Amino acid sequence: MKKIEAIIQPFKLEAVKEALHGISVQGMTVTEVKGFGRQKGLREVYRGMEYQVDFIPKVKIEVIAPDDKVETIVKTIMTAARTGRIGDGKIFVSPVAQVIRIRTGETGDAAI
Amino acid sequence: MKKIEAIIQPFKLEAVKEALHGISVQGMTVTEVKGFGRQKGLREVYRGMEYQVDFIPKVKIEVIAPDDKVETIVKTIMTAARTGRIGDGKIFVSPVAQVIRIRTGETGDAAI
Amino acid sequence: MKKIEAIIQPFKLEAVKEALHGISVQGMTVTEVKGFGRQKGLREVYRGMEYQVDFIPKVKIEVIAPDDKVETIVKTIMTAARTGRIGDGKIFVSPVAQVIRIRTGETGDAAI
Amino acid sequence: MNPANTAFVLVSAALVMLMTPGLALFYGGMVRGKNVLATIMQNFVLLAVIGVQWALVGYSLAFGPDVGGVVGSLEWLGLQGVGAEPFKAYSETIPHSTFMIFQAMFAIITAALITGAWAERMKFNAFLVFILLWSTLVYDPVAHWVWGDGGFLKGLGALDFAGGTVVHINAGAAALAAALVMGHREGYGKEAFIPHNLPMTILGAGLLWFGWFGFNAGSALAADGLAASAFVATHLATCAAVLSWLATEWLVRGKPTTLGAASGAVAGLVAVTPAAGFVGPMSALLIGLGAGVFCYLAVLAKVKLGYDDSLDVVGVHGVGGLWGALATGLFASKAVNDAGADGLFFGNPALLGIQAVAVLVTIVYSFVLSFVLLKVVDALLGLRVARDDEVAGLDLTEHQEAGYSL
Amino acid sequence: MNPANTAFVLVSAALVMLMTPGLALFYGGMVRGKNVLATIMQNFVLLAVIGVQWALVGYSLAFGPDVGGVVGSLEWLGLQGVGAEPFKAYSETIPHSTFMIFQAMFAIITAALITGAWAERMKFNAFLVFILLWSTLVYDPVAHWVWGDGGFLKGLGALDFAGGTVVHINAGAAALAAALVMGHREGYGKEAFIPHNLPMTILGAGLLWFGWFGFNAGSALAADGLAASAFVATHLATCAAVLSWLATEWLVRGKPTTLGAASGAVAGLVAVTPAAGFVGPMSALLIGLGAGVFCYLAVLAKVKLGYDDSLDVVGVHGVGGLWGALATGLFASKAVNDAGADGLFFGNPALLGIQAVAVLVTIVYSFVLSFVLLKVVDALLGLRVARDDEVAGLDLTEHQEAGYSL
Amino acid sequence: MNPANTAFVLVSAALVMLMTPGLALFYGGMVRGKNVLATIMQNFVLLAVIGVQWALVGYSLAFGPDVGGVVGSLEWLGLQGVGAEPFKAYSETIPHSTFMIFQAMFAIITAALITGAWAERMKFNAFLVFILLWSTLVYDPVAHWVWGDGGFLKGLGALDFAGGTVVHINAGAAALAAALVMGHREGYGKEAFIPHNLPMTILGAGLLWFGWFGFNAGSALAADGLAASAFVATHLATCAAVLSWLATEWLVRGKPTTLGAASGAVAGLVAVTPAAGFVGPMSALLIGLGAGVFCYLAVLAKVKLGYDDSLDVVGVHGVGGLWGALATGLFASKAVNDAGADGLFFGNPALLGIQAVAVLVTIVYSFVLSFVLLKVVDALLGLRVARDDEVAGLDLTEHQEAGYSL
Ligand SMILES: Nc1ncnc2c1ncn2[C@@H]1O[C@H](COP(=O)(O)OP(=O)(O)O)[C@@H](O)[C@H]1O
Ligand SMILES: Nc1ncnc2c1ncn2[C@@H]1O[C@H](COP(=O)(O)OP(=O)(O)O)[C@@H](O)[C@H]1O
Ligand SMILES: Nc1ncnc2c1ncn2[C@@H]1O[C@H](COP(=O)(O)OP(=O)(O)O)[C@@H](O)[C@H]1O
Repeated sequence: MKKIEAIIQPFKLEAVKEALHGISVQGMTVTEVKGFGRQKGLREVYRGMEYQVDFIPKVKIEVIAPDDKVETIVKTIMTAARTGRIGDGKIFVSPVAQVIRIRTGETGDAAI
Repeated sequence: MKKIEAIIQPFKLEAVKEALHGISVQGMTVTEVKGFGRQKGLREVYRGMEYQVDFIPKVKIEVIAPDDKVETIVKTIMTAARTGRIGDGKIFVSPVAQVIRIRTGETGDAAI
Repeated sequence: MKKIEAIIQPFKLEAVKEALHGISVQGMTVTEVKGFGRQKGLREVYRGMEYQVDFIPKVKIEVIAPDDKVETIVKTIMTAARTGRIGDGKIFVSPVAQVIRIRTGETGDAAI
Repeated sequence: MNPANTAFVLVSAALVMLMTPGLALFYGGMVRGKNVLATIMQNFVLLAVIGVQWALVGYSLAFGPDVGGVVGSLEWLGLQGVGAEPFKAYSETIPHSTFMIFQAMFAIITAALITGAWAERMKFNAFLVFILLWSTLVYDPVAHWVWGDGGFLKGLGALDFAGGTVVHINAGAAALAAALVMGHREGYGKEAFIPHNLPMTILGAGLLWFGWFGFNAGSALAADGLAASAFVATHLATCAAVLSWLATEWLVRGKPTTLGAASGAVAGLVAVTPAAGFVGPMSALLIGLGAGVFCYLAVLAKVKLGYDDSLDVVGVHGVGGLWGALATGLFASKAVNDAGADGLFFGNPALLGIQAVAVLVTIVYSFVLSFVLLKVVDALLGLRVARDDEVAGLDLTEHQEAGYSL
Repeated sequence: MNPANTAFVLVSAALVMLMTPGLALFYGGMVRGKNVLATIMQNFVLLAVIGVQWALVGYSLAFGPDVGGVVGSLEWLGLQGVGAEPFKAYSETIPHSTFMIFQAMFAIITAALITGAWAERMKFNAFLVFILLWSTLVYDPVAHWVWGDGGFLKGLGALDFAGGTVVHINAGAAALAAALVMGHREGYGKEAFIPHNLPMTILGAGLLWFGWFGFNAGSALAADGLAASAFVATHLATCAAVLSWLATEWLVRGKPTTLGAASGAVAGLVAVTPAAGFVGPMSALLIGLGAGVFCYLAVLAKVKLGYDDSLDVVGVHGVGGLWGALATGLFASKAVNDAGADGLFFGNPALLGIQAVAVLVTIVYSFVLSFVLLKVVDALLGLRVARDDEVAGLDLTEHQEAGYSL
Repeated sequence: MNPANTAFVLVSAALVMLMTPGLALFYGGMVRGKNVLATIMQNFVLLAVIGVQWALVGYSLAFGPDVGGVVGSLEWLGLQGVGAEPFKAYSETIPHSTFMIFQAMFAIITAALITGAWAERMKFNAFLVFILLWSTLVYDPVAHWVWGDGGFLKGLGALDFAGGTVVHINAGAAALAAALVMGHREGYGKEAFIPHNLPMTILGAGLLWFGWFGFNAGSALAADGLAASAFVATHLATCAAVLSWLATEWLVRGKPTTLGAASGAVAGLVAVTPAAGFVGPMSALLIGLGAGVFCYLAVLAKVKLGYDDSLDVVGVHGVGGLWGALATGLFASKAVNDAGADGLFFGNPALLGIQAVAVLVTIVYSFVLSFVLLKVVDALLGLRVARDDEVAGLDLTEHQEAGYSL
């Protein structure tokens, strides 16, 4: 099993979710994060003082998936999250040793 | 060492924390997340418009632990977080290569 | 590639960011988390009732990096985040199998 | 000159002034967090924009010496001659300046009401230009017709105690034009547009209710039995509308909502506005009951009709004002106010006709002119922010600020 | 008829009306975020529910022509005969309708106060039924006893300027019954029940303080020296209670808290309410000093006694009102208001006894009847939401809304 | 005795009271979330602290029987003799106690204004000690000089209708001293100090604007043409200042901000305060226009000058008050208020000189004494919280609370 983490633009969440549903991925966990990268943050002005807000609000999607689905999922996220502009984000894939469903105690692929 | 991630119902956080203390796990990191899965979100109504809120507020607990403690920890979380209803959540276990305590520079199991 | 996760004191975020920029790490993702550990939370008092707030607000920094940079990054974070007091936090390093940049489709070290 | 009346109307003016910040919060809580400041700003800044416009030209156009029944002359430009002496045609017992500033607050809040229609997508500069034009070319004349000494709808015998026609129908018609001209918000029908802070909306509704006592009772321009009667009618209609909105909602959707309670309150306040000084307490209750049901259904109908009036200005102010104006034609009674008239239920069907004419004239004038003005401003400046800016939120893109940094 | 008095009481009525949204925020900030709307809703909706009840039956029961000293007759149902003419027994200088609407706001806020006792766990439908019964069967008679023309406690000589007995003790006794009948919130004693938004609570306290000037000074029913005296007493007692609450807290807990300042303010306002028009400024200071200490200790005692009065209605309104009613028996002085009486410290120990009787009668009546009514409603509808709903929060489960979507 | 005037001034006192919670929110929204309660607390608690100080000694020092033109005697300690009878030197038509409590609210808000200078770093106990000393040794005498019967600046002919000198310049000078003595906040110039909740700030500004009608129009102490004139001037100056602040900002920074609108409103309110009862509406507009520009530039200048006046008390209240006091010397006109004087533009250059003297005396006295008092309190208690506490936030470390637990 693998964990697929994607850092994407918040306004792309809806599209990515739909796309994943399209390939029968139902479960995922989403976190609001602050991204630092090439994309520059906006400037805010308060009483004449200007502040460069250096982080950008992003959304992190985590999906645990069986090894054989990883490629499809990664491709699907890529297509749905892409605008072609700086700041589109990244996808990271990492190994997962075990998965357990709390309700039933099922483990492995059955638990996903 | 392993990282144990558990996505649980927010109102079970207290119980899980207590249970982990009970087996001498003191350290953990908790994040508020939005879960998508089998469990259906509630409907909200605003001026007659109905919105299906498709995510469910969940809490993610991360515990880094030595390999030999992983099983006990997973079991403990399972027991404490379980209600038997859909939406109880998942536990993921994944490998960790190194741990460092910032304050002291200790590494490995000593740093946990 | 590796994922470096550091749980640090929120007021150290600025310093850590600067330090990482100093060694040319531009990209990172930051999450607000609640830490439980040795450090004791503050007491809050409401109408005479005292509550021990047992978690401490922390910040989690995630950086994906090529294997050869991991050591430098870990050291840099350690130095910048350290106050020497309990609660300084931890750094975890774990394996990452693949990285993809959504915008371009680049993978591996080129995508970081 | 009567100091008690002066005190009452000055305090009422302060109460009405507070309605605009109240409306800013009422609206601000209903938008998404990324647009909260832009929404609040479009209300708050109108205190200033229309405040100055009113002193320079607006008051003269609306209440100045009559020109052919349709508009005031320019004699009172810059408040010339508007001083401590009462102006008898409006009130013999309070300073002319007191009447003027009381009315200023009405001009301000009317413009502010419309902003709910285009919330979350209008450019700030285009908004400023449009609203200045609208206030000068639509609000000021309509106020003259209904309330100005010599105004033609007043001459006709149309009753509008505190602004059902001038304020609410007028704003509602403009809002409809705006919703049609501006089109849907990005994501309309696909994304959930969920109010980001309902306690803020409730606070706003509370301040509106509070300020509305100044609006309606203050419109008696004296601290007398009529003011008391208008105060009571205002309160009871509002109460009834809260209950009927909640009850309808409970039936239709299965739960009574907090936003429904706040919306019902505003609907009731709107509907009783034209009637406040002409109807008894039980009539006010009935007007309120009607308002809660009609406005709730109007809001539901919007979804069917498919226009995107973001914060339901049409459904609440347009429909509520319409119902109130007609209901005045039903429930008005000389027993309550003999300077008024009897309505249909008190034996005089003619009043209902007159009310209908006043309503119609206002709707047509306001809708058409608003439509044209919006098209003109769109051609000159563009009404909508860029798509990306709308996605990012107007707070950052129009004002370089963030509402919250918690 | 005196227009100045009319203006003063109408504005006061508006101020008192604002106290209910103020209370909604005061309470709303103190609950957890998942219950903010449900808490606010239970206050806001009472404006409407009791507003209508008052016009239909409540006013007649409380202030209508006396029936045996215990209740008003039904003669004024639907506000029949309550119009612009003054009703001399209550005031010769303001329209009867003005007095009626001023009193309406008192009936509303009293019901709203009680909601703090069952916050975070009561069903909305059961709440509506109970509160309607309570207002009709408890509030209206008690108001008649103390303030109604012919009321038996009034006849006894009990003093209650603006509602220490009628409003605060009455609400406090009902709250105690409610806390006992409803039991603890889920997680009581295990989880931290931390106020989710204290700035909201402070805002609420500020609006309450502001509105309370209408409550207390307005109760003079005239813009005269007595109103001024009540205004001053109100302010000074409140100031003193803030200081004494903070000081006690500072001693006991080591830090003065913002919630303590807000709570102290309310405690002071409560305690001075019965006394406001009968005591001088230095007496008011002392009453306030006492209120801060006694109410703070009462709140601490709750934890020991083990009942879950969520937002301390008993500790603040019950105990504060009790102290204020008795303190009126101590500090009242005919030099301040010769329509009143002298208290113990001014040579007349009898007053203290009379006050004690009034207090006792009210507590017993209100507690017992509230208890019974709650049990009845519990049997019919169930008072508490389901356990899961309580965990998920009442905003979602009772109203299908969320307070914030930031 | 005139009940209308009494009603008007009592209601005005309530409005001015509301300004302090309003200011608490205005300031509270501008600090970081970890300091929101501490900031609000320093305002809210002053209602109590200065409220009590005023009754015990402050009123007597400020308005009591004159001692050598510089201070009131102690004759009225504890409000002895301050009752329902009018005190002619201040007003023949309202109870003395009414005047006293109206003035109490001025003393409170003035102290509260200063707290913006040291926001996010001052210890609560040191704050209490300093502010009590300041109010007694600085505010009370200065109020006596300008408004007290026999005060020497009043004797000189200096005009200050509602407190440009006494309130705003006085607070601004103290704020400057505080910013200099206390030094920068931790992280100044490195971290972004971003307002955590701007809707809260806007709400505060709205309440300030509302309350300010009581402040300025109420200062007429009668519900007459003068009050109406002051009301109108207040509104127009504020409107103009909003527009000119926004316009300047738009030119300088490229976007008009919501915080700019709120700040401009306060700047306009400040500047018109001394002038409100002496100038006509068009003069008021010009005063407002100036205020928006000057205060905006003063705020920008702060950054250059390098002192850390956290919430711009100097830039807005100091500079705004200064401009307003001098502008009174320019625009005052006997045609508006013949108890006043003509200003430079109405043919009397002398007034400008007198105003300048009054301003100068106040600035020097307030700045020097504030500086000394701060140094004394610093030596005794320490003014600043510990570095770690400042980083953790004052809500937790000074009050053991958290503003939000969402
Ligand atoms: N090395 C990294 N480690 C972790 N997160 C990263 C890294 N680099 C980028 N990110 C995340 O990806 C987001 C997008 O990166 P950015 O450089 O702005 O644009 P792009 O994705 O187009 O390369 C960042 O905001 C950050 O959240
Ligand atoms: N494949 C997955 N990857 C990541 N998170 C998941 C995945 N499946 C479920 N989750 C998380 O677990 C939560 C519970 O899952 P759900 O399907 O609702 O019920 P259950 O845990 O009973 O199977 C979800 O809300 C989501 O946060
Ligand atoms: N075993 C663990 N797993 C995950 N996170 C941990 C673990 N132990 C500590 N942490 C995180 O590190 C933070 C600091 O730990 P703490 O024990 O307080 O001090 P120190 O870092 O000095 O050892 C905690 O607040 C928590 O977020």
